[in-house]
Amino acid sequence: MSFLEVMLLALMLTLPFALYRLVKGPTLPDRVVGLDLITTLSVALAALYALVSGQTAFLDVAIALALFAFLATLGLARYIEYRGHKGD
Amino acid sequence: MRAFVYNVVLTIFWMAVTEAFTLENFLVGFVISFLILLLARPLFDAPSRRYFTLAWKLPRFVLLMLWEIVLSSLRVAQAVLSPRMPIQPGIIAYPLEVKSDLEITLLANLITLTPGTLSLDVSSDRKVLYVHGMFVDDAQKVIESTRESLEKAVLEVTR
Amino acid sequence: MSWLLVLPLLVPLTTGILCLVLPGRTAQRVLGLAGALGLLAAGLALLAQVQRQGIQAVQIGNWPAPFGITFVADHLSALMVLISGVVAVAVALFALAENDQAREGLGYYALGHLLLFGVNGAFLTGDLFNLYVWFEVLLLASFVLMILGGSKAQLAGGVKYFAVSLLSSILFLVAVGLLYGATGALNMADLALRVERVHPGLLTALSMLFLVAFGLKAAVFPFFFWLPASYPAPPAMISALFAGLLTKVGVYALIRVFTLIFTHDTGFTHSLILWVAGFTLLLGALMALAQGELRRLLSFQLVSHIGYMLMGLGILTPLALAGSVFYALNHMIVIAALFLLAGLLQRLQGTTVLVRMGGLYGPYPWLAVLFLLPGLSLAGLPPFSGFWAKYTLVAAGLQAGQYGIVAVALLVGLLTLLSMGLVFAEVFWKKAPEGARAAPGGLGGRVLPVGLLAVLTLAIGLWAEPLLSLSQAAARELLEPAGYIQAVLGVSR
Amino acid sequence: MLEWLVYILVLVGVFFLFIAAIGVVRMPDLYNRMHATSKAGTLGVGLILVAVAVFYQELSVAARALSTLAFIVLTAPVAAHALGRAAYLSGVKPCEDTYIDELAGHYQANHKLESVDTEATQRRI
Amino acid sequence: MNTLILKTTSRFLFTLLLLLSVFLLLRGHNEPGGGFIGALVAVGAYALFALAHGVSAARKLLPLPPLRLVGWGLLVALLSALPALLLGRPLMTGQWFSLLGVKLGTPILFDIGVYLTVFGALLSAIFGLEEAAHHPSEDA
Amino acid sequence: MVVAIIVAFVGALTAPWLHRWLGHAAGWVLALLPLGLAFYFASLLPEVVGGQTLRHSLAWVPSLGVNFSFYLDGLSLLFALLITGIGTFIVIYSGGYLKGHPDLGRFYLVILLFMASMLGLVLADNIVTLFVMWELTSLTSYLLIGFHHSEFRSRRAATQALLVTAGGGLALLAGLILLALMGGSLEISELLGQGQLLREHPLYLPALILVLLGAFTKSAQFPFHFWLPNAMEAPTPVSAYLHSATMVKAGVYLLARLQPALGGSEVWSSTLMLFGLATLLTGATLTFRHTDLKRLLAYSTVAALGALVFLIGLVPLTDYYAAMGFATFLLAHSLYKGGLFMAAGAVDHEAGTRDITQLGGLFRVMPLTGVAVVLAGLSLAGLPPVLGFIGKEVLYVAALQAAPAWVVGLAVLGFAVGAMLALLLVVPFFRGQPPQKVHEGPPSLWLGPLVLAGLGLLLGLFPGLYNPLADAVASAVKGKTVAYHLKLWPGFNLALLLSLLTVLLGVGFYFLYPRLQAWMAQEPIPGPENAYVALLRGLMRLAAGVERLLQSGSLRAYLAWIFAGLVGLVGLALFRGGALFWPAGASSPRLEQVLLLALMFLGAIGALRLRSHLAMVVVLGLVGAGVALVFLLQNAPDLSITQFLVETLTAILIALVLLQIRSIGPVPRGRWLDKGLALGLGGVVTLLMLGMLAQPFEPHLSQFFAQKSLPEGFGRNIVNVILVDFRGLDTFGEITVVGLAGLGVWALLKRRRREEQP
Amino acid sequence: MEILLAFLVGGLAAVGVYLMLRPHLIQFLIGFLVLGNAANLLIFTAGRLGSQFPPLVQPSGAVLEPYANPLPQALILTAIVIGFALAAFGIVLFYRAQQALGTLNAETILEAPDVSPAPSPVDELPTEGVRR
Ligand code: NA
Ligand code: NA
Repeated sequence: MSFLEVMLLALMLTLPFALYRLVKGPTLPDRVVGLDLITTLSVALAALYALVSGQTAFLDVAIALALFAFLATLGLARYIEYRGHKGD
Repeated sequence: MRAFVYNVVLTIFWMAVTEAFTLENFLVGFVISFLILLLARPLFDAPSRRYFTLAWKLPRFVLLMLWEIVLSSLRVAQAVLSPRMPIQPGIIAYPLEVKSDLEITLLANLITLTPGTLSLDVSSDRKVLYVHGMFVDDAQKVIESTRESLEKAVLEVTR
Repeated sequence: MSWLLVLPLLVPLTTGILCLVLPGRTAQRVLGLAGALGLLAAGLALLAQVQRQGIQAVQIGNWPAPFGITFVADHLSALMVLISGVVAVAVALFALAENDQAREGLGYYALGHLLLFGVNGAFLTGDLFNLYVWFEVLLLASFVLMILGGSKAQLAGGVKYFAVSLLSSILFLVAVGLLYGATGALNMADLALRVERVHPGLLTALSMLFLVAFGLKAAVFPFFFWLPASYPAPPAMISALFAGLLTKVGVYALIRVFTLIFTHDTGFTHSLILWVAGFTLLLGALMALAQGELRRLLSFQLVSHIGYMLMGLGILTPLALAGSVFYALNHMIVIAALFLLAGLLQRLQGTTVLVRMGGLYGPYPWLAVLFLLPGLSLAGLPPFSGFWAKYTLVAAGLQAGQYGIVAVALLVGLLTLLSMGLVFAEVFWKKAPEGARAAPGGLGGRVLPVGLLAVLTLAIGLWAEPLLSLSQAAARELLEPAGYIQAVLGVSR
Repeated sequence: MLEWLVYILVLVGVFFLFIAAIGVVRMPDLYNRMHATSKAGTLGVGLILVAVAVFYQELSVAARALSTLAFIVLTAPVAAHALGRAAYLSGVKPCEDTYIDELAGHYQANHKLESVDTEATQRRI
Repeated sequence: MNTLILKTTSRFLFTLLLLLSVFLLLRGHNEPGGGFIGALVAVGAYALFALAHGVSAARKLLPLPPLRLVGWGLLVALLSALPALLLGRPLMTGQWFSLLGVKLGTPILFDIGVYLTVFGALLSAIFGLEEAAHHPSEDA
Repeated sequence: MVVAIIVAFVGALTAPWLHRWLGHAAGWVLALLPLGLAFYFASLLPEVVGGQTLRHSLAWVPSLGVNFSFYLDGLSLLFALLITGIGTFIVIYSGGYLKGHPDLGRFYLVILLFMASMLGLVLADNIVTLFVMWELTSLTSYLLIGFHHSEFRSRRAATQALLVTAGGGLALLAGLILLALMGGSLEISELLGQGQLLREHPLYLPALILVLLGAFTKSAQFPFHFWLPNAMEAPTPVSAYLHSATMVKAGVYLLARLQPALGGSEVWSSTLMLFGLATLLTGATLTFRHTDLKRLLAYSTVAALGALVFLIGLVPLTDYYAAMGFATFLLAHSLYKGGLFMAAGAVDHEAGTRDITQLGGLFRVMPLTGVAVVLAGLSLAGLPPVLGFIGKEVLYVAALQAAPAWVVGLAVLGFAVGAMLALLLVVPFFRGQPPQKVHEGPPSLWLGPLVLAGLGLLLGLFPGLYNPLADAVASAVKGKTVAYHLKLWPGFNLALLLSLLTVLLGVGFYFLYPRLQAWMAQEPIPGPENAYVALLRGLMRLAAGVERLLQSGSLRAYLAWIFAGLVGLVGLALFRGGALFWPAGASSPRLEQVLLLALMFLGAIGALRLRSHLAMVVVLGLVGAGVALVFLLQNAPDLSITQFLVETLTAILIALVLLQIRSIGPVPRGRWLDKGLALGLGGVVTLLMLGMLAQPFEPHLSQFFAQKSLPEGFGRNIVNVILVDFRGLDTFGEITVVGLAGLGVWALLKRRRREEQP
Repeated sequence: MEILLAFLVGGLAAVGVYLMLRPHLIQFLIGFLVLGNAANLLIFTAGRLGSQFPPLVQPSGAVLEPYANPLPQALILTAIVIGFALAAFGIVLFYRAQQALGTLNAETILEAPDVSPAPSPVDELPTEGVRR
């Protein structure tokens, strides 16, 4: 396992934290923060994988994600604004 | 704006004469034509001339930002890693001096990216920015430091 | 002549697209009918071509099979396309008289033709994944048609139809994926060759997935519930279009894969199909008897009669398969006619609830005839097309010694007859109940398509030879897949 | 040599991402958690992207990597703002340790936000 | 959402997303991307704009109503499939030619059809729902 | 012959127009059609009597071996003459009887269609042709019985007749097909020669039972007799035609027709005799319950049909008496019963009642009808000098020859009731006072009865006129040449004695009738009709029950059925086929990916306990992102991007919708059924995947794509080249789907906006 | 890896099915989305894993081996798009159903609001008191 591969694994190890927040909540915005974190981590993973694999094509995943994923947060925020954080 | 258009037109001309339509050549051409336009600066009217100051203010601004991000991240790291979690969160009202949409937005976003502060919302009359701070031991200090570093930087770029 | 094979695809597609692009009402109406007529012509031309030159195949995009997508027309496909053209024309004629501006404004014609696009794609494709795509096309078009207008009943029915269809979609997708994983192939002819290398037990299990996925589309036991829940909801012409075409696509797909690909363990798979057929026949016919509303009743009849088509597939002899094919073709015409007729009755009496109907025999004797022709055909009585369908299946069943299913088939024929008799008595013979709505306006051009279909079922009944011998040709091809494979891959088994 | 730079960038990047992740778990309330993601997260990703740019030493790759970074810098604060504002509006209370809440009571029923008398605020502090 | 920050940022991000979308569309034949991905990004651009400024403002940034775009997208796709038939080849056989050293062909045109269709269809969904979900307090 | 039948059908179709055109005279004109046909068939008499059989065949559905083929021998000729001959008078009679009825044109159409079908039935050679005609008679009779359709009783009777006869027809179809399979031909004329083969075939018994079911239902044999009296709801011309001489005789015809092929076995004779006798007695017994003229005649018909079936059963057991008796009794019954029905109708029409206890003194006012009734009554009673007498004589001779004594005794009892009925019918003409204003009807009403009854007398006096044809009929039934000398006066023999006994008993019954009738009409007698009603009520209840059980209206239940079916079928196939694998040679798991998969699973499980749907969507976002990361780490960048984008947009869409609707679900305490189905399905999917992975995989498709992508597809992104070129058609369908979804969403929402507008 | 995925797909399928069987239709839809993800993973696995490179032809014209099987990717892309279209339509359909019917409970959305008696061959349908 090369150093970068170890880093990839290490990066993956951050995901459980996000999962914890995602499942634990307690409010909907908290879960959204968890999801946001997953997005950020995914961008990082895509970039890191572009290093590990030697294929820059994976950078495109990072680009698309970086520019797009926050839309989900916006959409969810709008929901939260009008329907409350408990989800109903 | 007109200066920028000139710059691009010249770049394209450069690429045409060098017969290489690549990204690298575009950058080379852009820099060269920028330098040429810099010489011809007096030919432009005052508003257009802002293009040339921006050209060197902007990189400085970006670097400043990066530095702020690094600092803020370190601060967060320190807080996160220390067992007792030494934070003093609070929401403060930051009286805005900047006026235009762009300025307010820029400032708000910068505040979010920089140490211990996070913009929550702007009042409807655009006079106050509500900021969540992680380390609000002294709200006035937060406001002042922000005004000194960030708001000044923003004004420098936009005006 | 490779364009002939894609014509049944291009005609409805072009029509549908033009309907989307050209907003004028007149343009849409003209296109709506012209497209249907064009499809009918294309179907005729294609069938003639297949008759003359045997199974036709074209490699879409000019990529050789099995790498690209192949379109194939054997007798079965060509016949299905042709009859779908007939149904399309009938429904288009009906629509011209029935449609109001509101429904046209919602894109009725575009949807109808895109539905046909999907249906014909499904009939003609030689690629399993591509079939999945066509299923989805026709599914989505049907979803939209079903809810067009957005009445409560439509939405309630639409929800169920949609939910179950989602399930069938995903099931089909999974089935295709697994089969691909087990063979590496998607082209159906290629699959037919490669399944031999797959563990037979696994292959049977995979075939069950297809049975369920297509069974859902075809609405067979125990997967039929969505159909009576949803088909009575939309306007009659849309129900007619669905009843005529959609379940038949499921039947077609079942016939295709269970003759071409899954023939390794017919003792299990096809016996199972026979059981499914039997339950479908019986339960559908029984539940039809419990109905007091015409279109729901017809929906159960539709379910029941799908059983006949499976019966032939289950028996799997040339005669039986010919029976299945013929039954499917006949049923498309008959059930579409009946649903359209329900639309006429709805218009005349303002309801399709039997208890509130009646008294039509006196003032509308020809309407009674228009009901009796397809109604009796549905019951399998001579001299209508339905008789030959049932006769062939019964004869095939007896020939093959499948007495149980033959008994069920005959019994269901009787139950159907009872059901149609009751409807006839209630709607036509019974006196109009107190306060029954007087017929407003008239029926206008709506009668023409019903008449055409009714006459067609009689004509096929009187002169069954052409369609029957074509069905037999189809059955022969199905039981001898070598010809199909040769046409697609250019190699023999 | 450059390789080591890449490794260090990646290592530090991963470190900050870890900080963000732990912060999201450990921080006492939503608003503080958002600090973790919007700062440490951004920095962590940024460092890895810079590592990519350094590693390939190709203009097109660097351009893509840096524009990715730029996009994150552009979008992350907006998202944080939108979420924080919505959460506050929907009644997500800051944690009990919160020192001061000057936003309290300033949202109107139609979600319009009043400004405060800044003089008064400053006096209070 | 009626916020100044979002409104201002969205103007800028809108163009950025559209640019990215065209970028993904055009290079899709050689690198990751393509008509569908490009269209999704473009939808995101309009969704963002509609979220920040309201649907009617977003609609003004469209040359055609979304559903019309679906029709045109399908038409473009259809037109890309037909040249082969006219030349006596099977449907959808790719027809290629070079323009200024760039290889152009019907499959690329087809991808543009995909782009337009997906864009129009999803936008019609997003806009429709946005309008349905419109909240009185969001009036800018 | 084919032409004759086609003419009959086409002629029928002109009836409504002719009726509209000609008005009241239409009946007389339309009668020319059966009359002409009768003459045509009469012209064939010499050939047939001369021992020839005529066959005409048109290929109909050659691919199934079905011909539109017809066969004329004595049996079919007799029937053809009856059908067309009686038909002639019926059409005339109808014109008078239903004069002015608004549906008369329709009536002509259907009754002539019926005649054509009946003609086709008795002439058909091909079993399919025969069956087609058979069902057509059921169908047309359905329409005729339900002629007074506004009455529920009429509708019920029509439906009943249809169900019983068409249902039997279906059994018949199966039986005939079995016969054809056994005998290797669809042509009856060919099957007739294969009696030996058929009788020894293992399928003989089932085929026989099926054929008998068809014949018994049609010919109202016990226990299916009940539909016939109920069918008296029909207008009288219908009863006179269908329920005396034609339709109900179709079953008898069929048995007689197939006698050479199927007869000759123990089971054939005993079954036919048994059921024939039972029917005879049932008809006779139930006669006592009624006073309605048509009902009485109906039960008498039931009895006569029983007698005919009984005779056919006797045919193989006697040398030629039974066959001859059949030939004679058949004709006699058709003539007198047709006449009696028409006369009864005429009486009803003029007197306004059919209750024999209300009628009297009719002879004075309706002398012509009276003559007809007397003559027909003689025949019914089996008295000389009419054909009925000869028929019964020969029948008795045959019975005495082959049947046990008790059977003969019972038959005598049955016929005695016929004699009683004759008295019942004749007496009202002479005793009592006529109702007021009753007078003889128009010629159309009395012509038919008079001619038919007269014909009975003529043939009784000169049996030699009928003898050649009777021989031909008997030969056809017997299956070999029969030559018998019919005479009016057979000399003194046991049969004559029995005849005498019959008449005496009949007179006795006549005097018992009033008391017996009063007694028997009191209580409803449970019979097969009760079974019919109970069966149908049960059927309807069962139907409703099944619907409640299956089509419950609950989408959850439907889905549960589907999942259960899926798990059951796939599971069964997997275990039955032993397709449980643990694949070897899979790629080695990578640690970071294992971690990812575990997280995805945990996230999915974690989402299940949430109440808020949007929270669920957010948590499941981890699964979506996880899938995208799997794609990423497995070197599928296009997929990864798409997955991310789609997940994002989906979340946005769901959030948008949930903004508008209540979205808190009930606290998910799942039913065990749901959990079981979920686990079952998950298990099945895993097993299928493991099985799939254990199969050798051939990457031939992908290799081709990788090779051709750049040189022929001009693209370096193989996935994209597949999408837009190699498999571009998939994508075409796909964008159509997307476009349709857009259209659908728009249509759904557009409607709503309109509703909101005032 | 494939075997692990087989179990994950099974697990996701179970979760999806469980959600689809919940009474609330939004949960049904969410279940469908989970099931869709499972199906996509299944197809992906069906093309076999173990690649090291994406299916992109190098500018040189060579494809680096072992490359990821491109065909399942194309199929999944199509399936994702279709699934997305279905989901989008479904979301709006459910929204409208909720508006019109007032419920999204899968057990209470009735299919025959007009329960009318069926005719029988032996008993007459009541014609009086029939509301129109
Ligand atoms: Na499907
Ligand atoms: Na695609």
